[in-house]
Amino acid sequence: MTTSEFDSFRPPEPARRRRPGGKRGTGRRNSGDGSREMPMVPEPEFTSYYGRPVVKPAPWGDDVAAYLFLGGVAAGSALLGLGGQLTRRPILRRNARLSALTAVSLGAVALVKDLGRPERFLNMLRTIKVTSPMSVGSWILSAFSAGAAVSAVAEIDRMSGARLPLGPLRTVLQAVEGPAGFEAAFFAGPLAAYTAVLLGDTATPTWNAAHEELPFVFVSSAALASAGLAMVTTPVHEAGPARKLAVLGVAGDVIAMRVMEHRMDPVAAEPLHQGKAGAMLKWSERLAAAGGLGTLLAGRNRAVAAASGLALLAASALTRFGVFEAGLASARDPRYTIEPQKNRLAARRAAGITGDSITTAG
Amino acid sequence: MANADCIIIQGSNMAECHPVGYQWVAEAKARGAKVIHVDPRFTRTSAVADKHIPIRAGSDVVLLGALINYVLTHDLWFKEYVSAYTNAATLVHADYRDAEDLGGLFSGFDPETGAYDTASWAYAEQGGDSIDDPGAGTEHGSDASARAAGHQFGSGGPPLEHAQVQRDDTLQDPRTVFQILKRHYARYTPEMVQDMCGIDVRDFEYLAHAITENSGRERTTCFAYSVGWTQHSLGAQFIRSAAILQLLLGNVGRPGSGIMALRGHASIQGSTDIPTLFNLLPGYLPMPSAGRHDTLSEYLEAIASKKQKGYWTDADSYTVSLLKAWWGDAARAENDWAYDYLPRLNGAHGTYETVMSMLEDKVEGYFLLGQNPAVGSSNGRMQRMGMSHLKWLVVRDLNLIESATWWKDGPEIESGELRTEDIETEVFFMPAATHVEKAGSFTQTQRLLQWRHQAVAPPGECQSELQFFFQLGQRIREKLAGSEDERDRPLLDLTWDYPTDEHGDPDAEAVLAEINGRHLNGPDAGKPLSAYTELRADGSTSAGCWIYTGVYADGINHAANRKPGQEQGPAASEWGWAWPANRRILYNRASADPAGKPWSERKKYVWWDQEKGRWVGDDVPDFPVDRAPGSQPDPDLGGAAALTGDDPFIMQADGKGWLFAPKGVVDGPLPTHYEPQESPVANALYPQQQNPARLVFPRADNLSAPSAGTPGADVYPYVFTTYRLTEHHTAGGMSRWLPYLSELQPEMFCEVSPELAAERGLEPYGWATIISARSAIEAKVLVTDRMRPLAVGGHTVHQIGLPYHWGVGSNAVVSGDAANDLLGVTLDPNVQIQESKVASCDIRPGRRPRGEELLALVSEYQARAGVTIETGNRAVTNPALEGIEPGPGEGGRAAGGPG
Amino acid sequence: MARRSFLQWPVVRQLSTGDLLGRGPAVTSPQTRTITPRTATADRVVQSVCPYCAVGCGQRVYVKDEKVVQIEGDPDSPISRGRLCPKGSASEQLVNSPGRQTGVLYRAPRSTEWQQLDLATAIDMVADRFIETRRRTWQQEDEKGRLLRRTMGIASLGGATLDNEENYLIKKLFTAAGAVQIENQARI
Amino acid sequence: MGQLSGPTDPTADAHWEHSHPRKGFFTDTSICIGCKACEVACKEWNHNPQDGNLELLGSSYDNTGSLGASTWRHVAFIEQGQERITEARETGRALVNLGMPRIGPPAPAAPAATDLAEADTTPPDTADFRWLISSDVCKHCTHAGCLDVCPTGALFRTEFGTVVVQDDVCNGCGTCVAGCPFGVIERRSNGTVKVATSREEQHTEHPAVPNVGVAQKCTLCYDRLVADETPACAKACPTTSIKFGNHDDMVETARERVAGLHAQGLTEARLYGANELDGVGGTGSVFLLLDEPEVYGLPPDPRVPTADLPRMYRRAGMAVAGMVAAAAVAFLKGRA
Repeated sequence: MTTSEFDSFRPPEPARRRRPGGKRGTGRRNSGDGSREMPMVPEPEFTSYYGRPVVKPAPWGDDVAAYLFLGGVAAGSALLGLGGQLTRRPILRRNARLSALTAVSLGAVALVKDLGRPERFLNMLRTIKVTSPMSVGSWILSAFSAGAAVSAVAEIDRMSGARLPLGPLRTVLQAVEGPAGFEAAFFAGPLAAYTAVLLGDTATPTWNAAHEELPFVFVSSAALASAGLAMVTTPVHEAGPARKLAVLGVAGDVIAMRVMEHRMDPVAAEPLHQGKAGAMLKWSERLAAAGGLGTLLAGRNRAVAAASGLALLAASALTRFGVFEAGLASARDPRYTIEPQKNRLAARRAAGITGDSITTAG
Repeated sequence: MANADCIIIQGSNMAECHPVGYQWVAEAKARGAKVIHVDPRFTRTSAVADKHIPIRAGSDVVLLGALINYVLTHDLWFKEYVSAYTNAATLVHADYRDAEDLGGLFSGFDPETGAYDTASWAYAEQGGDSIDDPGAGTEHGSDASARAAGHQFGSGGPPLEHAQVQRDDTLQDPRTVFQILKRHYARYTPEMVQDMCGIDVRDFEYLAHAITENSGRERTTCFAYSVGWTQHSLGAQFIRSAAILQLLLGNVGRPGSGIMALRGHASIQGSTDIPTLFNLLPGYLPMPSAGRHDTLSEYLEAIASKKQKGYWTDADSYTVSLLKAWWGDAARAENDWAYDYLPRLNGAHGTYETVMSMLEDKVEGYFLLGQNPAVGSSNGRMQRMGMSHLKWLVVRDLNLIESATWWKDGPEIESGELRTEDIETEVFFMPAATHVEKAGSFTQTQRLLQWRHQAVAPPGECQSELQFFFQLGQRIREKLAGSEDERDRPLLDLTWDYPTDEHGDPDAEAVLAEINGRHLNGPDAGKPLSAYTELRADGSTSAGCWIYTGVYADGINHAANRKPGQEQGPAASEWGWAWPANRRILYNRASADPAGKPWSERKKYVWWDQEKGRWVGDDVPDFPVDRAPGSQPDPDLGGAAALTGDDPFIMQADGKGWLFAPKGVVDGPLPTHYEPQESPVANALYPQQQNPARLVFPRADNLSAPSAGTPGADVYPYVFTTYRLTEHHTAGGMSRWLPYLSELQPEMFCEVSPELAAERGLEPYGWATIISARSAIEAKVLVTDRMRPLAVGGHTVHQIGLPYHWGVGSNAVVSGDAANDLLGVTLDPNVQIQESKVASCDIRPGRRPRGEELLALVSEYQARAGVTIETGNRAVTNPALEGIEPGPGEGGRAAGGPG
Repeated sequence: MARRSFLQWPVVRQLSTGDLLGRGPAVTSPQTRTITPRTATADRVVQSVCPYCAVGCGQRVYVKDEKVVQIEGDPDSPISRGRLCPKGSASEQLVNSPGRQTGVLYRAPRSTEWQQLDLATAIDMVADRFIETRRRTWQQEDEKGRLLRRTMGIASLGGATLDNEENYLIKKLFTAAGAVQIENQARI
Repeated sequence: MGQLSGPTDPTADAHWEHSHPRKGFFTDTSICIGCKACEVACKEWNHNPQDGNLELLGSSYDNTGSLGASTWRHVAFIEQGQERITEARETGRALVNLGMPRIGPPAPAAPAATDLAEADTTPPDTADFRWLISSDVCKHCTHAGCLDVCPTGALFRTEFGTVVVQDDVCNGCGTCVAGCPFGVIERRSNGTVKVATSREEQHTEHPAVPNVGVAQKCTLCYDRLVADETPACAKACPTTSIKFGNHDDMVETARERVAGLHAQGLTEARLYGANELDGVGGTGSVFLLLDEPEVYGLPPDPRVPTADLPRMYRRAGMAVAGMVAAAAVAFLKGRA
């Protein structure tokens, strides 16, 4: 039974025996197998092949969820870095650029580790396929990383008092540092948003159903995470924009989540409120709210700013892991593939569109 | 089968056990044929058949008898066909008494030996005498060998003195076969079928209509059966009843007709043609028996009298040619062509009798050649215990099958009955070559020989059986070379000089040439023969197996003919070579009417061409090719010459299809329903419960469960049947070692109906223990609607399905308990096949006990059922007793009840 | 990057072949472009028959470097028309299965383990035991003086999976030696 | 440039010059005998390792479970009683009525008498039980979700219109696994040729498991097609339940077959994947089913995710704009 606070929108679900892993037949096998107790409430109109999944969950581990979070942080930080660069906030700029580089490198490592054949990671740049979010994403990631790396190295060089063995390159570096900041910021937005398309453009019920609003959720989550990190790393007097960005991010995140869950197909939305995913998403919302309030009310206090920053970082991570887990869970249970599709098909037929069904009589 | 208008699959699960053959049934069905599957279980065959009719295992004769009765009473039999081509009009001897008169027995039954004296079933003769065995000699009555008389006759059945029979072509005389048949099956009614088989009358009507509407001039019905019919104590009679039905409907010898035997192994037909069987010599000549075939002339007379019709009269040329092939020059006219080199039988020496003599330490050496008896033979425990008494055992196989490792990891080691350290048997495991590592021919189920070319050499120390036995023979002959002992003459005079290739592998084609036979002297000495009609009894020809003569005609290996099927007609006679004489449908003379014209344009096959004066058609005519339809040769001529124009059954002594079998079947001239050895149901047709002539083995390790009406029958209330799955192969030796097949069906399971599962509390896909009077095994439970409880004999009978592929061992990819451990040994008297398709058991949830407790469980059940050595083994059911209390003469034993 | 391999870069080929979305010719790898089935590259093809049931389906055995690489249906066979059942299709694994035995094993009386034995010695030992058992259990006549000329001490089981020629030699050798207890799967 | 959805010739879309007709399967499940020759022939030809842990899966005679990285053919078994059969016949009849051309919006009145009314010949003779058996395979969709989302170009459209993984290119990113609306393709984790461990010493070497970590699925025997040979499963299928040939002929045969079955009153028969207007533009493997697709584990209304990709990119673009705006606002406001 779901305990989500949105229950009011949906009638309580009838008691239904569901065995995990789909090992045992949960499909409505009417040819009684003798020992199956008759369900008190008639089974909903949902048959499956012995309860086995129809689609397959992506074979991604937590590394990919971590990358979603790190990518968001890197993207936001690059924007903050550019902001710092333009509004002469050197500490914010430096911290943001360094955060961007660390986040994007950790993210890249996580991605390569999750590959089936890590030694072939360069094949990601074998083609430019517009129809493949991951191909587009790989190019975005590469371009972003280039810019982030150059700007960050410049920072490091400055921090280490020009002791890096750059020789003649130093002048080139300083010349190109500004444009690199721009270049990274230019690809920051797409880096934050493409991961939403990556999840949306799959047959995983919950991700696919959320493809309209997911970009907004991920973008906001990226913003509040990077702002949070900036509030942690940067002294209060330079972190003004970060605080504002954080508040905007939290607002965007909460609104986008609500709109997303509301406009999604109710059945496909269930995994967002159940089990591990449900818990994570609930906590992410609370932490985001807390972080937002903290920033709003006492953002100037260094300790409160840091605490709020951490809360926001946690909130963003939980959002990513929550959405990630909900998607995988929705792929494992056939009901989330079958019922929404049956409703969709029935709706189209009711509306008189009868020519586009995969099942035909002739 | 592709030409059939209706296909009845009974006693077979064709789509699972012969899937690629099933394409022809699918072909017929696509053209509108009706396919009906009669089987205790709804199987994958039923899934694609038009209709599945669930039947209680073991009651097939009731159903087929009722169909015969239906055909006769509704006057739907094929009149011209039956009167011309069968022995319907023949009169039977006056002494004959039917099962209707003797409460289920026929005349001539001797209770002591449990066998029939078939004299009273003979045809009536002009002078009122009976056409008896030629040279029958004095062996009537209780001769020890009569007990298993079935093994004495070759495939053509026993001889009749001559073919002049009394006939009443009006078919009115009560002693005609037709009237006897009518009277015999009068009580086999649809209601009886409902009561005994659990088939409701509507289904019976459906089946009867389907068959009769698809028979006659224009349409033909085909039956397909397999071990589902043969593995019963009444197996031969199951097939006989189908033969009678098909003869009555004119469905023999015509395209899309007949009774298709679906045999189980690649060359099982070959291994009965050239028989590694105890009772036959190559070409279905009988193995000589002491007391009956002491001299060559006695032997030949016992096979066929010179005056009877048909090709069996030339048995002398077949036999002499065989002896010449084996012993070459040592076989001379003076020593009866070395006839005395042949060992003699003095009773049945089947595999089960052999195992029993192993247990009495009479057998020292045992060769297992690609067979896994520890799992595949009935009463698995007896098989393994028997082998523990051997001195030496040679297992030749591809994998370390359970029959090679029972001494290390067999069930008896686990139950403590055997201890590895105490087992004296020496075991040689010798790796064999697979079918692609040796050249040779298989004979498939339609008598077609197909040559296999050698693709690669056998790996490691693997050898083909050809090479192994050739080398073994050489070694033995070398070791006996100097022997003066008269016993060793047959071995030393043997023709054993085959050309070998560089690996020492004998040339298989040379062996095939010897099998085909050759002229020995005269102008074309050494040249291969081209037909068995060329064989002579004067020692001028040699032939290893007369029915295969022609396979190597003109020195060409016709088994290797490979003209693509697409470039030939449906009979495809230039692909491989079918014995005899490359003929594809036997008795195809019957596909034309007595005047030689096809019965119908649609079912045209072989007909008489007036101008050419020959039989012509799509196949090699199964008839003297120039014998005009109307010809009536002098009956005294005998042999093929005596065949009249309308005698399609050229191997029968009277040239006719036998509705009534005066000879050749040892447990009754007409199929009569008897209950299996173990059955929860009493025989409602006769007081006689089981087949009186069945071969029983009353032993402590072969106890039978009490049958219906006797006390203790409720201890084993359920019927179980064993069968194969399409993913595995018989005892698993060629499938449970293959990952790709093992993962398709990984675990031993039993199939039960939801009602039985509820009654016994069996959990779907949980464990269950099945207990029989012999042993207990465990299996996962498949609860399915495909098993249906049947209302039989007034109460509900539950049936349990058990596939038998698994065995206990540690070498296969998948292992499990062997279903055959549950089975006992009760044999069909005609062919010695065990009853493994129906037996009684109990089932309960949970895994079976291990070690000692397993034996305790089995004996506890035996005690509760009051089972003793006599239970179920009484030949004649004592009508007086009817299973209430044992009669006065029975002594105090509670279990003495009938049958 | 050598000039040629740059032009081989799929991104470039997306433009040169017009396959902008990178779905077909632009993304094929050299291995894919030179793909050939092992039935085409086999040294020889041999016609055979499936060893499992009695339908007698035709099989084609493909051999490469003296090793069976593929066994599939023979389309010329009028019985099977190129089709096979699961067992027939698994014939290649029957021949090449890792579980298959290729060495002679011997178990001495009362021993708990197998031991290796070479083939020639094994055949010799079997021949000795054959002769010895035959002599020990010989029956020349029955109680009524009728000729028996046989040994009941040796038995054999198996034949339905063997060739006709093998069945012939087995029946011929055993019968000449007087061993009558020969049986095979036709009986079960 | 190639479409993302709707009927099209996929080979032409991929700009192959030579004009091979599109190849495909037609699986007629009404004549399938469930012998699994297709499963074994496929595994044997492609040297796919045995997978699963050798136990009964609790689904009638199906112990394979589902399609996967090492199982490119999967035979499903469904046992159904009387109630389910009549229900299937009803949904089938509804489909037939649906298919009837109708003028204007669905007339509320009784639907036009379909020719089916007269054809209600008696249903098949075993009416109270049936055993659905069907061999499932990759659909080789006209618009393949897996191919579109593959970033490395490992998945490609062959000149025969089929979809194949190049196992020397694929780096196992796994996005195709989530991209397939039918759950066919899978990344091969280990899949060992497990043979009883206790016999370790007797076996020389276990064949190494090929292509671990790479996405794997049916290639419609691309290597055989190149040499003009029939795919292994279609060649082995004893009753030609699996038919192979040019896609258009397959669809034609399927239509004739289903019409024939309907004429016999078997209205439960329906086609799956023969309609090029469906969510994936029609499939290369067409099926004839005897019940609703989900009974066989097939999606009732699959849709290739790429069809909505342009819309997703637009939404993402708006999100990016939003983010940049937010960042700008964050900095501008703070200028004072």
